[in-house]
Amino acid sequence: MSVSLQSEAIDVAAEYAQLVGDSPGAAVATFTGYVRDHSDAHAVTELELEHYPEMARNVLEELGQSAAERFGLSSWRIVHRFGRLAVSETIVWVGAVADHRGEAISACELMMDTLKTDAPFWKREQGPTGEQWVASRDSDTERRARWQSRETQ
Amino acid sequence: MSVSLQSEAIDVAAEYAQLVGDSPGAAVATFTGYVRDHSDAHAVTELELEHYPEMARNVLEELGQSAAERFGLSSWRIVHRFGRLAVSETIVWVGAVADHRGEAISACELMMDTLKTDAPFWKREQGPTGEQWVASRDSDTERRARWQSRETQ
Amino acid sequence: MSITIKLFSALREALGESEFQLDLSDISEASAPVDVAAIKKRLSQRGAEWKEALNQPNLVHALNHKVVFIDAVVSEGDELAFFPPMTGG
Amino acid sequence: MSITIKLFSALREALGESEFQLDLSDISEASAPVDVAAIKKRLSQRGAEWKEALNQPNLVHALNHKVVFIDAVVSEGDELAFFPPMTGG
Repeated sequence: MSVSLQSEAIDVAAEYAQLVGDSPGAAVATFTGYVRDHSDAHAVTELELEHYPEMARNVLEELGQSAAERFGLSSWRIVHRFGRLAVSETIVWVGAVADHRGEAISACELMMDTLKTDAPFWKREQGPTGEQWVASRDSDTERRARWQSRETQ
Repeated sequence: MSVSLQSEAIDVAAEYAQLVGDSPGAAVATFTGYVRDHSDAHAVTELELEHYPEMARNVLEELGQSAAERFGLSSWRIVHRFGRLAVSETIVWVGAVADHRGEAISACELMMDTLKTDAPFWKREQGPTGEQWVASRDSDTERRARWQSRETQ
Repeated sequence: MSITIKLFSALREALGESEFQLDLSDISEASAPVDVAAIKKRLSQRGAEWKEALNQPNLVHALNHKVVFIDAVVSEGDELAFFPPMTGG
Repeated sequence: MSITIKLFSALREALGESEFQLDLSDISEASAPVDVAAIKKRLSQRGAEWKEALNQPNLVHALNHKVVFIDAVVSEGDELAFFPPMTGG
């Protein structure tokens, strides 16, 4: 039931253990995002994540709580990094615990889809040809919109 | 890209580390199922999982490969236990690595939905009022059917 | 002709057997190919419990580790399994 | 009346400022409430780069850490941020 904004790498095993705790629900879903070595057509050697700290914390806490209510989660966690990240490093981790698999998996998907478009983080890619801000994707906006129209499954 | 059928508890952290390896894709989704302390209205104190070993291995390998093709996975893993399981123990773990989050998450969901209805395992619950075989659920059959009609997202 | 029969879960329990060889020399000499339906019919002759257990509506049959329809043709040395719907995961 | 303005990402970079106080005593004395649109207009008077940066089609504005529409009313001590669409996760 918590959010972490951090510059350090995400310890996925420790996050998982803490999420599940002593008495797990029946269903635990997680998602981890990593820095890719490419973006569309060009190579990426490093990523810088700028963020708006106070707002990011608020947005992530609200979206975690919203997913928890919608899918009846007994536990959830969102970890997002900021600062300079090398290729193959973790960027984001979300986890959800529920009574049934559908809820746990959908909650992770909802948290990720909402986070992508609503949480104030901005990626700046560095590559052999220079630096550039990452443009937002229409596909992310479309995935986000699904949650407003779709019935809970 | 592999299946494990085992009587021992699932080491989720070790499975995750092995799935991701040295060069992760951008998106890693996992699902873990645990033994619940209840089933519908009655209490459960222990679970016994019977299975058909040769067929179970075949079915799980085929469904992993099928998810890998459908969602372009760079790596996947399915671990399923058999034998006697105490409450709160792990039953099943699936993991998928893809280039994008939608594919990784959907692959986990597909693997779990298909596994529930197609893999030859049978749960027998033990509780204060005796033992009984778990009945299959219409909701599982319905979730399974979605994948035949739904477009890849 | 002989095949291996396997039974699982509630079916294994109800019938008290998990695996046995079934000799089908007599029916395989007929002109029609031997299918799963013919084997169900043969096993149903073993008694009322067998008839009841093998004719429950949700019975699943797997031939050589793949779920098949009732008209699947069975050959020498095949492994045919009967069981209730799966409940793993 | 004074508020805090914050700029992020490409906007911060293009305008060379990340945070500053903006005095709105003159416009807040008028009868109409001061909204985000009025502040965009005021900041656009700082020069061509400001006008261009603040009028890009996808600009997002957040008032006290929540995304708001352009007609949101701004009060003394508020924090108003401008930035491009988010690209985290």
